[in-house]
Amino acid sequence: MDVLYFAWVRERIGLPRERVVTDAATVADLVEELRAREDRYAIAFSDLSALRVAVDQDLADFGTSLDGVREVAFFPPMTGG
Amino acid sequence: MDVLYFAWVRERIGLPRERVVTDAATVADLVEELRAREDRYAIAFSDLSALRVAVDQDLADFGTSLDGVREVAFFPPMTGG
Amino acid sequence: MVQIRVQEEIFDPGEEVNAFSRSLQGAGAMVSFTGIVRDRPEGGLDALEIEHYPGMTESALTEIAAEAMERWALTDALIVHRFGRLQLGEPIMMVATAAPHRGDAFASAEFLMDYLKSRAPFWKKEFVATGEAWVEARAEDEEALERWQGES
Amino acid sequence: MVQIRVQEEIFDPGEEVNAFSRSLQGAGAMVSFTGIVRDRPEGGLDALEIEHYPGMTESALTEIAAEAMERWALTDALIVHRFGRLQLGEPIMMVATAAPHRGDAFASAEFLMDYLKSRAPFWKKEFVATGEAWVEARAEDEEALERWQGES
Repeated sequence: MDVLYFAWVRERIGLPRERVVTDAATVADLVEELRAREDRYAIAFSDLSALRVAVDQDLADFGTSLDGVREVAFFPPMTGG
Repeated sequence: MDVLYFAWVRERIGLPRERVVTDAATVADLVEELRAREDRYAIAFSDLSALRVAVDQDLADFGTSLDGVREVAFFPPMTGG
Repeated sequence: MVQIRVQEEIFDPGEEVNAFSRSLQGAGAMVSFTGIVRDRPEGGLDALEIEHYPGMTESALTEIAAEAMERWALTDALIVHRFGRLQLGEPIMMVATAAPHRGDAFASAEFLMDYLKSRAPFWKKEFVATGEAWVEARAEDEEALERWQGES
Repeated sequence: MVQIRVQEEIFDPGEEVNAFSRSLQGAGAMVSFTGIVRDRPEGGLDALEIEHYPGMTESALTEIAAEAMERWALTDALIVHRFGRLQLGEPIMMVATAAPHRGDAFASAEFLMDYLKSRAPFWKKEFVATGEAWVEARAEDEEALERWQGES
């Protein structure tokens, strides 16, 4: 699946998007896998309360299932308008 | 003093303004005097709840004193905007 | 800054919005309301005529705008209101407000509209093929004022 | 009709208001909100950069606008939002709504703004002489959403 990062999540991880092959069942499981990879991931995902997630371009939460999902995005709270 | 009429009050009385010499103490007293003049006044002033009044260009009520007043206006509820 | 204009001539809402926006000092939020001559639900409107009370109109609008500036943290406010004969689709009036925060800009624009509807000396008459009739004040417009009276 | 535009180019708020107003069918009330790049209270802002999530942005704005059209008796709604690098004083975004009655136009414009602020995937970064910083979400913006959740 494609994993996208925006704003300071993108800056901390150093990538706007990457292809991830995973068996993670939920968003939270995916976060655990990413955290375990490298420090920059661990730092970006250190405080989940400061993060928002979208699954296939819809706002979702960390308990959302990844079954059949093609795209997951992580970003800070939005500041549009 | 100058007495002004707007909208259908003006149309019923047939005048936009007139000079009135009066000893009326309040707006209500002035209305009584005007009503006694002619039918067109009596008709225009038949339902005071449908009328609004301004005294020297400030919204007022029928109990307002006419002491020192230069201009009184009668009109229906406003429909601006 | 407060600007009040009462005029017979048509105005261009977009140009007003841009002129207002150019005059802003540090406001991040700008709200505008434009009232447009629309047909009656049953159709057939030829024109609208607006009568006003010269002198009192300007002072009433100035007072209403001053109250809005005092109640909310606004940087600027504009009221433009026409009188005379208006055609279908023409702008009748507009208000614009600017503030550092959007909540103030929205609330004050709505306040200006609510007061202007029922407390500024304008009267509208509709002309249709079969005759003419003064627009009657709506109870909802009077009720809309009440919500501002509890707050200070 | 609903119009959504997400663009890098600057836009002219007055022209948008006029184009929107020309497209209206029978609405007597039009409300617009424009957000403008303003300096920080402490001064020194050089530019603002807005990042967004292409694809999701359009669908989120379309969904928010559809909900506004459903909740209120609107004839039209417009959302224009920029991304990329913006200079001080430039318009960031605007919404416009049109309705037969002003209450619907005001409420829906405020609803669109509240949702757009916290639910559309945009992120702002401020550039000042000494560095750059992501704008943090404000608790007030999150709270502003709550008032719409009780109503239907």
